Amino acid sequence: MIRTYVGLIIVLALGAIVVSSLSNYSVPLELGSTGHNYTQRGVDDTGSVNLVTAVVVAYRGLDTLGEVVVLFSASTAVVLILTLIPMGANPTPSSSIVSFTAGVLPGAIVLFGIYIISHGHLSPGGGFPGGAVVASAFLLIMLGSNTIPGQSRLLASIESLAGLTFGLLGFWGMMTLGQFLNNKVLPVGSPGKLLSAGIIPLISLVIGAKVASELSGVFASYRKAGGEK
Amino acid sequence: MGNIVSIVLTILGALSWGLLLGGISRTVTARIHGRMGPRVTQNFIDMWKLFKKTSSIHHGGMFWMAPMFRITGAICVLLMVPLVIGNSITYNMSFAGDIFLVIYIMFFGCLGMALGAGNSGHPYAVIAVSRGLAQMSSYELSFSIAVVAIAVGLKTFRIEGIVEAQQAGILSWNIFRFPFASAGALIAFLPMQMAYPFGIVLAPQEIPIGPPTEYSSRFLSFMFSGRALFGTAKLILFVSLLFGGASNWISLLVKTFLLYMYPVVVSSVFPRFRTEQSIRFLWFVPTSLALVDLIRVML
Amino acid sequence: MVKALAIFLPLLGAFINAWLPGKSPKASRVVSYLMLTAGLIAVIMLSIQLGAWNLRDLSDSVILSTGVGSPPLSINLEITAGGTLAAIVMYAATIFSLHRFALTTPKSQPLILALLTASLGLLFATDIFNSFVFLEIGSIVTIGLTAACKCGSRWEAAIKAALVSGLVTILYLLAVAVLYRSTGMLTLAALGNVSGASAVIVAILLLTVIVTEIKAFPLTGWGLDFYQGTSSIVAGLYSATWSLAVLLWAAKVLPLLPIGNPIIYAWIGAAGLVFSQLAGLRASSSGRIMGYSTSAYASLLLVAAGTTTGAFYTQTVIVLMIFSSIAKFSLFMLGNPEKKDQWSGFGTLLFLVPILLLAGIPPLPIFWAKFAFLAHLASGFPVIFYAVLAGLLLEAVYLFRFWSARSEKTGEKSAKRPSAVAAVLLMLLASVWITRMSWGALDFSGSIIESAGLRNIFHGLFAIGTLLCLPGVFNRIGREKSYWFWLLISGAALTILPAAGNGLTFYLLWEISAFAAVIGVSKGTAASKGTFWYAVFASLSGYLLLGGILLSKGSFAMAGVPAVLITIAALVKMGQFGTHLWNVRTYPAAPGTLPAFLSGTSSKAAVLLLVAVAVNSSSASLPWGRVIAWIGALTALGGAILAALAPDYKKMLAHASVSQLGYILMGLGLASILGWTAAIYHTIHHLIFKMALFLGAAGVLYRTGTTEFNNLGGLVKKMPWTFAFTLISVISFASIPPLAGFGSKWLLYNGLIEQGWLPVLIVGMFASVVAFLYSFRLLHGVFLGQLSPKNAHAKEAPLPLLIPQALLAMAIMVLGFKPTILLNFLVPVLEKIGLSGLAPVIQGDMVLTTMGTWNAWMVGLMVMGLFGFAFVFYWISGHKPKYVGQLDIGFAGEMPPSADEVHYSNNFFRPYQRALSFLPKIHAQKIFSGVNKTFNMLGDGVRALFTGDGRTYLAHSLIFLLLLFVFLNGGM
Amino acid sequence: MSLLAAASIGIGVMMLVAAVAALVVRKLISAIIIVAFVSLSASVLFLLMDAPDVAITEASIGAAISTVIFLWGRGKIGGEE
Amino acid sequence: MTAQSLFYWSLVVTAAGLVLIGLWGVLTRKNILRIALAFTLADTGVNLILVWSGFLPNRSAPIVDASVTSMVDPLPQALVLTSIVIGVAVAALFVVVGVLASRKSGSADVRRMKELRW
Repeated sequence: MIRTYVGLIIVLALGAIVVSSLSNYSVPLELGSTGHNYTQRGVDDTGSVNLVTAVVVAYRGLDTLGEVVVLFSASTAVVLILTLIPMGANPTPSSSIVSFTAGVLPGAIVLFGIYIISHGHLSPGGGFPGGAVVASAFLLIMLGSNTIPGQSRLLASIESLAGLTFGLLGFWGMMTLGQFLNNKVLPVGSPGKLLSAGIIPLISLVIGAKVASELSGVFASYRKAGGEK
Repeated sequence: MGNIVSIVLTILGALSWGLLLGGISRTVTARIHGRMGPRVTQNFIDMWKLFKKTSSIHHGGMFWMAPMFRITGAICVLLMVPLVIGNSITYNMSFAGDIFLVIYIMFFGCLGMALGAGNSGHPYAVIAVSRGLAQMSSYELSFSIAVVAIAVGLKTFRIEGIVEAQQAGILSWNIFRFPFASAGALIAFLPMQMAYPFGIVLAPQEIPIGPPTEYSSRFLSFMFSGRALFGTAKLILFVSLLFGGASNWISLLVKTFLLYMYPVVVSSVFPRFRTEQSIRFLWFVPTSLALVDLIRVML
Repeated sequence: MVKALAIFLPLLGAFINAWLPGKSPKASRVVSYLMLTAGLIAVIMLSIQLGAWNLRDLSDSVILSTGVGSPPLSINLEITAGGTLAAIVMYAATIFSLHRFALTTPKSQPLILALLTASLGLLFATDIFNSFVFLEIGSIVTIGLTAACKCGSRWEAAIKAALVSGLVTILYLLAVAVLYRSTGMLTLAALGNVSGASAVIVAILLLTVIVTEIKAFPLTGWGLDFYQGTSSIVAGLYSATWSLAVLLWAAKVLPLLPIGNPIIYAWIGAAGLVFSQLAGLRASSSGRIMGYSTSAYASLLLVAAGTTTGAFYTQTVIVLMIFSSIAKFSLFMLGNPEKKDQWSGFGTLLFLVPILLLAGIPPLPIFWAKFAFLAHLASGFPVIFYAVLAGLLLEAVYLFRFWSARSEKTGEKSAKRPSAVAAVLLMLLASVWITRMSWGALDFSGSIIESAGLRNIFHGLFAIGTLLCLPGVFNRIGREKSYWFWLLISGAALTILPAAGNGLTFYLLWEISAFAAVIGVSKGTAASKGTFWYAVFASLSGYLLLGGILLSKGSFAMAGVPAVLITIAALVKMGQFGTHLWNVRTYPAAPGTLPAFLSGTSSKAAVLLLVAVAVNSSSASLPWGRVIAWIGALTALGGAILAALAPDYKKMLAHASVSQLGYILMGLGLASILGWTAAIYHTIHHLIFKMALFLGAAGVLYRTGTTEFNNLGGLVKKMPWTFAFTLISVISFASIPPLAGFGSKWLLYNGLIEQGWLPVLIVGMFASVVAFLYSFRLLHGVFLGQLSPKNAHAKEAPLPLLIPQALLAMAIMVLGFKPTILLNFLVPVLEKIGLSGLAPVIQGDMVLTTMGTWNAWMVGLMVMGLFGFAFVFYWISGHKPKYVGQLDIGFAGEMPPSADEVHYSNNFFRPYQRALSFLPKIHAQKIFSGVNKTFNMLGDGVRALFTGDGRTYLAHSLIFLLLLFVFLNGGM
Repeated sequence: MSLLAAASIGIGVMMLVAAVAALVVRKLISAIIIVAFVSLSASVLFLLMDAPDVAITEASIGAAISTVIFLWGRGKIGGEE
Repeated sequence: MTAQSLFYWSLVVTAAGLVLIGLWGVLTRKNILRIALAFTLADTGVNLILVWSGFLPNRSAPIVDASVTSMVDPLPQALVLTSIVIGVAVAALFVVVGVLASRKSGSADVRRMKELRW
């Protein structure tokens, strides 16, 4: 009980700090120097029309590599933990509606996912949301089937290969242009085209594959550990 | 050469005087108790008898050597104290050290005795030693304080110097100049002479005769002569420290005799303390007395 | 290319391993090792290229740029020289721990490699959001590895780490948002551009994040629970990779925070150090202890960040953090003590080296960094300096307790932990390396003590003392391990000690000598308690000495607080006034001849220290000499009484040693020529007789296997030579003429009377009389009385023990009969150093003071002559007594039933004890347990903060944040 | 008051109320659904802030995948507080 | 206050509110999953704040087009993309560990997970 109030007091005090600090800001009218540079040089530097993707994949590719590692580590950890602990797997049989949906939808969803992934440098989207979409298709398939998925070699291979590709692309940049993950090891091409923007589409693809396989791996081991009730 | 002669004579004289005083004390004690008591020369007879005894046992090297330690220690003390002031031939070895040396060399004999007692393997002997050491550590406290007070007061540690400073008449004796320190030292003198109420070391009712329990025959005769010598040496030391020393042989004999009688008399009227009582008494009473003079000297 | 390989090769390995292990664990391991080795080589190349190995300028760096363009648009990694050293450690730790993981959780390999990547990334990151990504990888892998390890509380440890990491994420991203909103940049360097109210917000957010992540007090709770809960392998890897990376990252960020005056870090760190280490005293699990130690080093980092800058800051932080990580790594790799691993002597040593490293004992690398760092603190930040010193001392206490508890579990089997062995070897190599680099700071000119005569006396004492202990080192008993090496090291350091020319050198040699001896003591059977006490008190005196030296800027010309600290250090080393506890526990526990060394030789280092302080002062006197003399006198008395009542041979000698050292103090306190002559004379004398006694005790122990008086007695027939030498020593230390001991007393008493310190004199005299009690007790308890049937088989002690005793006994004779040999040398030396008072006059064999005379030669001749005469008389008078055994005594007309029943030993001075009973029983033991209780109470108070509820730790972080806000707004 | 402001304030209030509700409702499953709703609302706010990429990602990952994860966890732990 | 600034500030107030409510939940809730949910709420709030920090009213999304003249800052959006993915990764792990921890302690109550203490 005390804890509730102490928590409240702490949070209110934090709120006071927030209010006091927000009062120092005003509505901005101009971009900061960095943001300005991105908008000015982004397309020339990277060939990506979607500047967010340009930043994510090209300028701050290292962050993204790290982010991939985060997801990779989390999924590896989850799989590792859940395989070490037998939890009395008992997947509930799925209803017919689910089975039906699971039979029809995944194809469409996967196609949609691939679209999102491949057009990341052109329109909103990219590897992460696309990969998540693909993974949700896998989730559906899994929900539809009544069997416990085995250790999927395919998922692991895709995951591993995608990761390796990402890393090797980085080294490619290092070798040819002296900059790790440099975008321009492939020609930038004309902005707005599907095959443009250097290695951005490639990396998007790699990220998509990796995200999809990792999330799917997580779902698979969840399922093995007893399914969603 | 004269020195050697003097030393030999001193030893023999002190031995005889010590044995004689022992005999007298036995007589006196007996008379106080209302007995006849032995002859005055009884101690000489005992000594000779023991010395002539041939059948004898020993318990090991230290047992064997203890009487030698005892005698050596006693003679050393004896030789370190000038006998007759002004007669430098009787100063013997006193040039070799001061009062501190005397205090510490007194332990030489005690240690030897204790070692012999230990080696005898007799529990009573060892109990007596443990009591004796405990008691010694107590009376030495007041004795040292008294000595320090006197020595610092007279600005010399040399016994010769201490005696010389007391030659200006009877009131220049330290017992009058340092009455409290002297009182402390005199109380400490009682346990030194194993007199009651501090006679816990020999305590015949408890631990036959203390440390020399296992000693017999010639060993015992050596022990006795050691005790006689040591006793005489202590008498001379006290006379030198407190009673103005001796300017001639007569005064030496008289003073030592009187001083010898003091524990004998006290001893006959007091019962014995228990060990811890004795220790505590010695820690507090004579020490406090001696401290008075020490503080006086310091101020 | 090398740059990229150094950082990203593990990542490639991780990705490959994600696929491989299921297929072929072996292949995956090969891949891991390949990647790691290649990466390690790359890092080493980088470190050489950057000149990291000279440790001079660790901020040199190369840039690895990534993406397109340059910062602030893209991200750079800055590979610093210091960072490469840390990276080498991380790589090595990963390589060494890989096989342990392969045994337990083979599929965790990708995670391990990912952790290494994250650590390297964080180490070199220059971008605040990039750091965040790496931070997240690290947290996730840590949580994952913990949750997947094989230990009981893993889930709980993982969940707490996860809770904290969740909060850190939020606070960190808020800081990122504020930073970007106000500067438009995300580089770490941009932190300095924030101004105004945003600066406070960024600062408090990031500082809270940092303090939480590095687990500095008060935000330590989760780290403690985490270290306790996770498996030792994970914890080991974690501390050598991730924890190290976070610490160095924090070291990088802290100076950049827009916080006005960075001294606030130092205050947080110093307060945290004290409080956390108080709580650390109460820790019992090994993981938790390591957690507290981590917290200590995190706090040190904060202190460093608050008080130092530039190359010195980098250097300090790099060395401290890297080596503490290595130490923790090897401790963890040695396994969990809860599992009762079996340890042999080598195992205990393996375990000890990292502990010594953490405690900053020379010549291990942390020592150098700590010394320089503390020197810096002492010169400008006294309060922080004291706090840090106190904290470090507390840390040393629980570390050594940890070790002693640990080595109690010592068994027969040897440790098979290649990783730990490698780590320890690495530490030793690093010691050589760093010591070599710091060699220039050492000075062996002996300028601390100008007088070459005095120096030579001490050189000689230490050398002879060490040498005489050496022959007996191979006469070991039972399960005692070989200690000769440590004895030799300790003795060698001591022997050089007088040649020290500055504070650093003195402290270095002092500590080496002390802790080599600590290791030596640990080799004894059941020595863990003794070792612990020794280690604690050695640390105490070490830190006091360090404090004194540093506060007086390395010079021994000191007054005031430094002088007091150093004096106390010396008193502790000598076991004076209550601190005798360590002597009494250590000497009996120490093996073989080591107690002889400790008591006889090693304790003289303290005398040297006091001499050094005194000769550098203006009047060649110690501060408060009178107090010191009183301490000496009271200790002499108390020690003597305790010795008399001690039930054990070695314990008695320990008490006696303390008591005798008191006389040296009385002499030194006098600051007169007579006093010092007495002190030095007694120093030499004490060395001689105490070594002889302890060597005798070693012989008795060797032959009988016991030192308890109740099991001894009557050995004179079995060990006549040992008895003879012991007897000579005893007569000597009982100050009975004509042996050497009387001289020191005589000189001392003359000195005391000359200065009019009569009360001190009286106490000293009393103590010397009490010494008779224990001197007889000693002789009787061991050699006289009845021979126990248990010791019927005992033989004379072996020659390697006897010969040194014989030499020492001869020395006692020589010194006793001809003290003028020494005095003729000593008095002129002392006359030169400006002491007050009159020198004793030496005329031939005669020594004269204003009041007394002493002719040792004549006294000796007299005693020997009389004794010889009596002896001869005995022989020629034809007295031939028959030898009968000890049992053939007058015992109520019977033979005693058994030797044990008539041996008077138990409670020997019973009446004396009874007589003493009026004294209040102020046992030092009780005082110390009172101190202990107080500290425990304080520790309990502090650790009540750490409730074990994960949410509490979050609340701590938030409250810390609020307090920081209040403080910074109030302070700015 | 423009439409944008009205929308953002409306959505914001709704989100805050929902957030509190998510923490205090009795049933865990309701809480999970409510949090999913908050995520979806957040993705609308992202859209309002001209961040379509983020909106898509928030909707697909933050709202969908997270919810699946929490539902699984609830199934394992078993519903009620 | 103009409508524009009202819009601008309402966004951050919502976001900050979410963070604070999330933190309150983290500090006070007992069920481990509920705490995870609270973290998710706070994360969402933080992401909003991040995007807000690069947001300028009356501009368009950072996708270069002939018709577009002024854009919002793409960088914070990129960061948030990363942050969201990290959030879900952490949540996945958190939930798994939470589930197992509550299995061991027998309940999902964090107050019962106090084996590690002192």
